[in-house]
Amino acid sequence: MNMLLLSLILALGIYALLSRDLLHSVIALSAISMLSALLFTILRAPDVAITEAAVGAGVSTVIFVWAIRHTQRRDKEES
Amino acid sequence: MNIESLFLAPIYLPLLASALLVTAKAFGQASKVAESLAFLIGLMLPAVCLALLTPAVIAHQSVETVIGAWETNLGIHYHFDGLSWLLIALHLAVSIPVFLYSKSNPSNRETFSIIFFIQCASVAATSLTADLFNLFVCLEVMGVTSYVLIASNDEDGSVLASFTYLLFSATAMVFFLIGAFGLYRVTGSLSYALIAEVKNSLSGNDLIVAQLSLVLIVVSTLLRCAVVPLSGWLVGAHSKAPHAVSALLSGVLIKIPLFALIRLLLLVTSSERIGSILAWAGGISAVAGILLALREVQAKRLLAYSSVSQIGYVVAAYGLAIEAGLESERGALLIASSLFYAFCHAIAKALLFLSVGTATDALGTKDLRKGRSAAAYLKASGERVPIITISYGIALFSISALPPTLGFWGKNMLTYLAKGHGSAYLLTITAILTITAYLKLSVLFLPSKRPVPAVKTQSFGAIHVSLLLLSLMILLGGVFALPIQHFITTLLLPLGSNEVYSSGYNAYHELAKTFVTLTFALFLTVLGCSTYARNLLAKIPASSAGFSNLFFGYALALTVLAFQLVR
Amino acid sequence: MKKLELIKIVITVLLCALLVVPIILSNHSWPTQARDYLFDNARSDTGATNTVSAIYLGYRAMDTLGETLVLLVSVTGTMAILVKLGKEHSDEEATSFSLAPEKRPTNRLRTHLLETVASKLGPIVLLFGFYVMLYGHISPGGGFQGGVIVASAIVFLALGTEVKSKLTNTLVLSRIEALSFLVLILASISGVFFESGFFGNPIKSASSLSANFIILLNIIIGLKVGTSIAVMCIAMMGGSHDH
Amino acid sequence: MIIERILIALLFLSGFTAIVGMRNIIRKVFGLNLLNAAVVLLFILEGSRIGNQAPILDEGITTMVDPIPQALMLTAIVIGVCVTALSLALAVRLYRATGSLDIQVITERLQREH
Repeated sequence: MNMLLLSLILALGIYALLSRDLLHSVIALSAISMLSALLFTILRAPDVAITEAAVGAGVSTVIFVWAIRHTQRRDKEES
Repeated sequence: MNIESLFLAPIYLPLLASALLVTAKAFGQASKVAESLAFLIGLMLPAVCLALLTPAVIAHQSVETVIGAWETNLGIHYHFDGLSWLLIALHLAVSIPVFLYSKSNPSNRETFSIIFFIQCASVAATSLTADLFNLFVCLEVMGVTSYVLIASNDEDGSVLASFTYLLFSATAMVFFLIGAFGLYRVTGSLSYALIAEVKNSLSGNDLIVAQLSLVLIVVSTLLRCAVVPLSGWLVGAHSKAPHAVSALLSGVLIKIPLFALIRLLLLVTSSERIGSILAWAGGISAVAGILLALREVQAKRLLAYSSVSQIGYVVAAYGLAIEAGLESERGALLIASSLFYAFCHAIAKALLFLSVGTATDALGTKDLRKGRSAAAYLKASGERVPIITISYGIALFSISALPPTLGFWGKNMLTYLAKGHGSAYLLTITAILTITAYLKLSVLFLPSKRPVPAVKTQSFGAIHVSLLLLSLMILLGGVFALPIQHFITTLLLPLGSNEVYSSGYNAYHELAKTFVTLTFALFLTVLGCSTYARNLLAKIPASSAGFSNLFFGYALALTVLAFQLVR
Repeated sequence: MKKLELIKIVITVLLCALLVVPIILSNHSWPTQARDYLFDNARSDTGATNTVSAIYLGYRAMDTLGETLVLLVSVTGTMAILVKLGKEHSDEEATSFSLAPEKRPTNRLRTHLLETVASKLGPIVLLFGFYVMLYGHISPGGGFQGGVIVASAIVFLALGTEVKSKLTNTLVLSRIEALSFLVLILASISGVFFESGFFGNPIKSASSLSANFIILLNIIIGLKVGTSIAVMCIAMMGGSHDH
Repeated sequence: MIIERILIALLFLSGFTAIVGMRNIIRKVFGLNLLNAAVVLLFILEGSRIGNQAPILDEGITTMVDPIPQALMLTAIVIGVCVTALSLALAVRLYRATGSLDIQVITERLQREH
């Protein structure tokens, strides 16, 4: 179970870095936080799980979305 | 009031001051009264506490305490001794004049003061802590305050510099955490004493893991000190920040982490292997920094490069001291002279940043090719007595190691003690080049026949007070250099042994050497005006602070240290 | 030039991997001394049954103070940048989550559904946040986590209400923030005047085994964190320049 | 067990590669986020190996996991988010100044101004 979650986290992480659409990356990061929170619950760390869910999936997503809305959502082709 | 409450005062009093300012700001009452009250609580009271503690440190009292009075090793250990006393004193000596100076700049006043006081608290906490994770937290507080202060200039360049510094050091702090993980895993503890106790008895794979973790921690902390392969972030950050912030960052904040690290390095065996590497890194920083400063044409960038060069002196002596071992006479004297030089440079560099910053503001340009006769411009903007020019002169003497200033003693003593190691030659070359570089900077104050335009006048009261304070410290320090040196050596002795050493070195006996250095420097300056030399200087590649270069330097530093330790 | 850059990056990553991976892969068994000590003593030392809280606000409360400071400084810095950005671009187009009332009707994405749900959900989330805050010493949770939940409740209320209520007024929020920061510092200093010293429990007594100091710290930190994150989020959603 | 550690190491390295190699500054911040996540996962995962009960001293607790890494990671998570917030604010400010998120373009444009 741990291994499955960790592989999912790794896959989402790489997707977040490589996706062309930055908003997709933010959603992927948010999903990573949720999955980590799940993993922390399994690993008997409820305090960290609450923090990760509230801070990682909540606050940091808000900030990321704010930043992307004020810049550009897609990577321009490098010329 | 017991001694614990007294030496923790430099942490909680500035915090109280900043809390008062936050409250005053939120209720719209931010006034001069709140500001002065904060100044009293946050800077003057800690100075009083420090003065009260002087008898204790002279008596070699060294107190280990657990924050919150827990009767267990789980709590956070704080360690008070001569070293922490000196570091807090160093910070106060620079931050009081800097705070006075910053009163002349009314923009963003409230935010600046709040963050300034939090930074004061973090500096004190860093110099007292003896706990690995708490060191991480303190360094983060120090870092975050620096990023915000650098960006507070609100110029595009300073925002980029702040961003670069932030990303670089935040990444390094994650490596620090990995190091803390490794050490906690193999030793089961976070306080320095217990880590060292277990680590010194390790062997095999565990030892390798512990050494690698130690390397990660040491390099991530040294990043804040800008030793050569890790120095790329400094120039942008320190040259683009507001003048007061530059003075504080360049003067004090790059030295505190270096000396805070010594608590850990002293306890673990095999750290003397790091010493030699550090000494070489210091020597190379000194030469590389000053060479880059020579080709620079922006006033504040030149000063920032010179900071890299000067921190090289401190690191070289520090490395040699660790190599020799602090219980030996040579080691004890070297570490004292390293800290003494840190004092010299902190005060002189703060004075330089403040005076040159004010002068370039009056001139309206930072370019050394355009700016001339700064004194006349300053006079035009309302300065009656030319204190800024005079204090620039004093700072120039100190940083070029000319008598009778503090820097004269500091630099000569340091090079005298460093003799016998290869990096001493590098330091001697740097001494000559430093004078040349600062003569180049001095063209700002050369008189010229250009007419001076009328500028809007400003008040120089606060600026003058702060510059006079710093100049006074340099001059008095020059007069009482030997007692001060002896005082620092005595204070630092509990780190190693309990015997009292005295170097017996008198810099005035070697005045001839200073004279030769000065002659060489003047000769080089004359030579530097020729076109051939200019072309040669232009060939020195500009160091670019791109991320790949920064991290390449970081990886390089990690590898070299790891190779030394794991070998 | 580009090739050189690439080689540099590859070397950097490889060298760092070489140093970090052995630490991550190390097979040394995890130390148990700390856990065993806490198992026996955490309750009698601090009065908290949640050992994580006992460490976070008891044994290592100094770290928590540092963390609060980092939060304070970074929110201050972010707000300073936000205010300047807002000044430069005050005529920005209406955005779908904009909180400024005059911009709201222009946006079709914003429906009554959102406002109704958010305004009804807000108080419940607020209650939950305070629960997490107050019960941090015996169950998972604590000041910081509760604070973040309170912040999201305040944002819900701000999204939901047509008229500005006192709770979502950034001025009031920042006053609460400032006061709770002041109280936090005063609480940490108060030990100096008793025997326990800086950050010691000033109300410690031999007879009662209560977690009163931890509860107090939880409440203050929760209020501080909740209000400052709420202020930042409200500012980011475009409601900052109307007070 | 070893596979879990390898996965975390890979997560760490991919985050680090992004910080060093990617040119988009927001992606660099993504990388920093991944780096933090990897460290938090590592601490909690390894700290949970010595027990199988949550570290709350209720009745009937016998072998709990190590609470120290959990408390440390609470601090680390919060500090990570604070640094992320600040860096994103700076990134937005840089974008406003130069109209680009590419670090090289930003550097060039700002240098040209001087």
